[in-house]
Amino acid sequence: MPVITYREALRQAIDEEMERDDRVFLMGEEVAEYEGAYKVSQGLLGKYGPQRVIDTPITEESFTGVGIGAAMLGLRPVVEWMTVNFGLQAMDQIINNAAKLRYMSGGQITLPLVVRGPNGPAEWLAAQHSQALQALFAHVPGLKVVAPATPADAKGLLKSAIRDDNPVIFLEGELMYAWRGEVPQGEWLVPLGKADVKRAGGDVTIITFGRPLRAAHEAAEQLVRQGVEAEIIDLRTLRPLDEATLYASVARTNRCVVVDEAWPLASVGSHVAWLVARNCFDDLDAPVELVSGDDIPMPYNHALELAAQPSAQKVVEAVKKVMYL
Amino acid sequence: MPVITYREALRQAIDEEMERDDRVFLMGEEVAEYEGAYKVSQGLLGKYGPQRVIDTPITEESFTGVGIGAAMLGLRPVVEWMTVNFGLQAMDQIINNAAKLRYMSGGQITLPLVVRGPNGPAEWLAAQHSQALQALFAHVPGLKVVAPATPADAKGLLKSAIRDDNPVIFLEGELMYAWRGEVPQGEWLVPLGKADVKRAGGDVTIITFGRPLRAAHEAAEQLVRQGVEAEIIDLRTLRPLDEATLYASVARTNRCVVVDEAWPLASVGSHVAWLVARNCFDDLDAPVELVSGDDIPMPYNHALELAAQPSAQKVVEAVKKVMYL
Amino acid sequence: MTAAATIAQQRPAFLAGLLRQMLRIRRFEEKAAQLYGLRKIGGFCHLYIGQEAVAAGAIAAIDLSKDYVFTAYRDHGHALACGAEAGAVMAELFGKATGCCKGKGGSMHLFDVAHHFFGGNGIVGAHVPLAAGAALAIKYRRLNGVVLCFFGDGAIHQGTFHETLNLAKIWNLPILFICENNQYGMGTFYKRVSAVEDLSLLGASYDIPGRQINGMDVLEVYREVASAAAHARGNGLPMLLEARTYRYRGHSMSDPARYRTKEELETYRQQDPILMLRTVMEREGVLDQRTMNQLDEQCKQEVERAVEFAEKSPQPALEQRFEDVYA
Amino acid sequence: MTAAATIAQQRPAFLAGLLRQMLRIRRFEEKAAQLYGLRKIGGFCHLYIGQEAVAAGAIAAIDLSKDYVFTAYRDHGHALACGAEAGAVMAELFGKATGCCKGKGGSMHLFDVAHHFFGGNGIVGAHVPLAAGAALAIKYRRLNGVVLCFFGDGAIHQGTFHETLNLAKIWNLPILFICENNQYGMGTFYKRVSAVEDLSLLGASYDIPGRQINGMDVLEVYREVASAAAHARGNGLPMLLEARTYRYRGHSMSDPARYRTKEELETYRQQDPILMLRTVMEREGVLDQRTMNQLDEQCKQEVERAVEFAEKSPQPALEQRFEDVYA
Ligand SMILES: Cc1ncc(C[n+]2csc(CCOP(=O)(O)OP(=O)(O)O)c2C)c(N)n1
Ligand SMILES: Cc1ncc(C[n+]2csc(CCOP(=O)(O)OP(=O)(O)O)c2C)c(N)n1
Ligand SMILES: [Mg+2]
Ligand SMILES: [Mg+2]
Repeated sequence: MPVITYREALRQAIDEEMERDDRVFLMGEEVAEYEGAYKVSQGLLGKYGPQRVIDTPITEESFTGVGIGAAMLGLRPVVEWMTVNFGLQAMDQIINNAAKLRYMSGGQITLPLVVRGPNGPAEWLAAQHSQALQALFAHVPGLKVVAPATPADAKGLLKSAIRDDNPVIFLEGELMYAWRGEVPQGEWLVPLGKADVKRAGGDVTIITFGRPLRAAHEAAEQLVRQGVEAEIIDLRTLRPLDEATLYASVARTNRCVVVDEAWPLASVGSHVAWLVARNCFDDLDAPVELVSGDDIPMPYNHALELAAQPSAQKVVEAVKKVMYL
Repeated sequence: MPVITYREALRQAIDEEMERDDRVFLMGEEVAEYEGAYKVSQGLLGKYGPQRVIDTPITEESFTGVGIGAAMLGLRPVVEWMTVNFGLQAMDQIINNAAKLRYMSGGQITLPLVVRGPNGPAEWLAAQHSQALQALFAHVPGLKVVAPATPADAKGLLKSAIRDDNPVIFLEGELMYAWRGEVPQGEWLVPLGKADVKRAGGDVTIITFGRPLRAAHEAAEQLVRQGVEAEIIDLRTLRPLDEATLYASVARTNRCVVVDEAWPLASVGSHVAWLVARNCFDDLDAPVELVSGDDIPMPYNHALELAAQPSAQKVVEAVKKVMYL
Repeated sequence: MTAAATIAQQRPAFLAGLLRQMLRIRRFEEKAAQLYGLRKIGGFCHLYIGQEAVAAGAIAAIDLSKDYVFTAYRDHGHALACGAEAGAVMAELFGKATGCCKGKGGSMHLFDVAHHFFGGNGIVGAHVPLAAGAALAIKYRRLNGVVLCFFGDGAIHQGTFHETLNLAKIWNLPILFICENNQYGMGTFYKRVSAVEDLSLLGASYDIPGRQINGMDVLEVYREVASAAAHARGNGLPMLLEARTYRYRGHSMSDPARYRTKEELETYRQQDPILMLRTVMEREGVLDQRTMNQLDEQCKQEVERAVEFAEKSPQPALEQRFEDVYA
Repeated sequence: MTAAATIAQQRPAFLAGLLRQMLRIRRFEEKAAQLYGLRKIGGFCHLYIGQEAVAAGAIAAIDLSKDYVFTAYRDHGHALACGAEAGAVMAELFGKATGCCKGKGGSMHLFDVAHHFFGGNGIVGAHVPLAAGAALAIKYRRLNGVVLCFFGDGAIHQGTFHETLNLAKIWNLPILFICENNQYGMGTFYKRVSAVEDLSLLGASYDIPGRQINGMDVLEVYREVASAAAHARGNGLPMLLEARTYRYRGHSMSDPARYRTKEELETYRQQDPILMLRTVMEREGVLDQRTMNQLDEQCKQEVERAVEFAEKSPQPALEQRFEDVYA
């Protein structure tokens, strides 16, 4: 299987879906002539022309709304936010329009919309550019929320998201774009709403998604040396959550650590931690631990920003805690 | 002690603080000449004039930003959002500016700002006007988030919020404005960051905040008939959370139900439920239950919208569950 | 027969159609007010009385087989003018299962997708980019349609207005922005919150022509929208129309409207859109008292039937609240 | 001595001050680029080279004991022109504890509150309402100050611009909106995303006068800002200035700027703001090569000292990341 980057995997997904369905188009800041701030859309303007690869002014609120409106009429827009931090300017469009129009219209309106962009910290960008904002979207019924952690999932989930008839918030990662992995060519769909066991193990369940999957893998390797076999579950879709996969694992391991790089309070991480605590109450031998981002705006200084994020070491410590090691 | 409404309590707080400190001013849509969409600001224009009670155009994003900018220079603005639903247009200002300016400036900037308005469902208003959005704010470090459930707390917490040197999101409730209760006259401060035991009981801890406090009280009364004494804790401040009060209670009752009218996923409610599950692991005789709003946009039909919200009956059922009754 | 003669022959029916549409909306709204008083309808309910000429005239000027309409929460009139069944709209206000949105949307969020009426939106300014998105879709599919985007004098200061007008111009979208300046945004006289008094000037920043039109005169609205739509259709030349109008009632049912004088209201009643059209028709000899009474009676009966339908319709089952969240 | 004579006498020092400020910024930015290459500085780093006349001229025209400055993320020049220590700014770029924001803000989020420099903001358009809030505070306290709000040609389409200009006008705020039109918003030539080519027209919707000025000419910037500030101060008459300028480098350090030609860049280099002022001064006989070299040497040395300070400064302790979240 070809080894490509997460960035290329996303591009393949968009390219294939644009080729397959001429209702699909891409819109956002710098997506066309500049070929993407992070080069996800490289080559697409040349291939599909300016009608289907559309540069916008810096107006997140309105071009997100334009995407919603175009979807109301049956197009299938892929709206790129240069980063999800800027998407905060479009929260009203996402929460009050995208998530509500189908419901308020009694099912008359269908919104086949994908809004995507890099989420979570990059490096040296400080507080306004380094936020993992998944909780704000995952909280809201009417949206689907996806956060792939590997190139293969990035491609398969994005293709599914574009084919989905609901508004999907698709969360990538600036620091993940260069990650490499095997990705099937052509038709490769990963279903929304299904978690994936990324590593099998019987001693503890580590639940995560997105970029911290790497830290979880590193932690699992370190833990092997101490005789601990961790099972790693990648949620992949944050809304709807695939709860059954989590419970089946914890029923076997009896211990659980959740890793989410967002702030802890009212996060996807703490929600999943509660779900496991509640639904595996009799199975659990220890409280569910959460490894989250620090509860602070992200500092600029590189050492400080690294310290503020989940790391393999923090995951190992949490695992040791739930194993009373 | 005088019995007044929640609305009057808020008005007293604003009035007294404006009288006390001429840096305090009120700004928002219809707050001045119309005296408030919900009449919180009745009489204030007459008393303080248009320089300190300022009507704005319908521009949530910018007048919220204006409030932040004025606070940067040392004024103490009270910004009213006609409802918090409309505040979604100002999320960028709240999350990227209000919550970050102090940190990014290395502590140079102080933001004594209150942003307040009704949050949560009213009646017959449907999806865009009936959202309990506390999780979106409570998630974000740099903000404080307050949600008073009684007239006395409304006054005492609002006065404290206005005196606080941080940006405070102050969540009221349209359906609570007419609630009545005893409220101390004059100087009456309720500290931010302190939960309050609203009812003592030894059998189960019900943790809630805001409007569902009523449902919790009703549930507690029903439960007495079945021999169950519920302790009710009102969080009052959602950020920072007063965890100690919760754990002390659950250590005695060994059972816990959390009630939050928001959607469940990544909510304050599920976060608190996880905190209790984790920190009272050895004390708990049953999983922590969460009574939340239904995970749907709010329907317009009145019977449906009532069904979608926490109720005394739902709380009773959850308590029975954790008591294995 | 010459073209002019054809037009002359069609004119009476055309005028009667406009009159009927306005009367229908008026009677519907009056009944809605009554039923609100009886608590059959709840929540916010924003009546369109006084503004009928805008929706009736503008929507008569387009072709809903290919054109689309978006508006805000004061939307009963637009829904009806687009062809929504009065019964389905009334049932929606009642929150019934037979409502056009199954009782889930309510007064502020009417939709009738079959008739290309795309809402109904409760958030001031939030539907403006949606309408531009629809116009983009029309252009994308080369469908030769046009979008009417209605909004209020209060909404025009929202950032979405600025952003969307710029987009509409740089992308040459077939869209008309119709500001229904009814003088007030809630309790706020529009001049108190606007740096300029002539709101049609607000197109200039985007090289979008603006025109002030008399929103009490259904024929002027019709003419102006027809001509602007012809311009926008195909050519993708957006336009901003400020329709000067007035709402007779308070902002919503709970607003006593103390911020204005009785005299002001009376001035506008003198230019009542229904009265104005009636006068024209009587002058042209195409309407007499009897026909007028008949028309009115028909509208009242339609509204009565709508109420009956709404009354008799079932409530949605409680479990239906979980439907329509996702496709 | 007559007033005119006094001015004439002061002019050489005044011109030298402007020259020095622009040189200081230029040398600082050149050094920052170098250090970025050496990975002493990371993240996004938006250089101000080419635009120095705007910040230097505008900020020289106000009185920072009562006036305030807000800008976006291309902020090194504004911070320095406001009087921030080069060492504290450089240390901030290094992320050091001695940085003006203790290493927490970085390149895009410089602040120097003591010098009334209120940022530095990484979100396009987001600081525009903050600046209006500062102007409101000035007016509220009757302080007779004025606020300069700088933003880019890309930012002007943001909704906050529209909303804030309207607010500034209806409330008569003492604020100048200064659009630094450097032709590009990232890779986007400004004409591609604007419905109008003359951005100073965008004040018209708010009855705010707009002027295009030559942003490569520090004296013109100084004159225009001084006169507009006098107008805004006290009277609360806001104004929109479009300063036509150019950035020589890419958008940020990682942008190769392939979207423009070498010739275009060369054209602007011919009008280099430092070169232009130098020419004026030489013509007036108040600058010779030796003085110029001296000035430049001083600036280079200041920057060298700044680098040394930054290099030698300590990293913040890891636990300090938990400080400054709340007051
Ligand atoms: C973003 C937002 N802010 C505030 C409101 C509350 N609100 C509802 S209608 C209204 C006034 C709007 O006035 P206008 O646009 O003139 O429309 P009209 O009611 O006159 O038809 C306000 C402030 C809202 N719905 N959305
Ligand atoms: C809301 C928002 N959207 C997008 C970005 C990404 N971005 C940073 S700078 C920039 C271009 C801004 O151009 P302009 O306003 O002309 O300023 P200049 O860089 O030319 O100084 C963009 C799109 C952002 N920071 N904020
Ligand atoms: Mg109005
Ligand atoms: Mg620019």
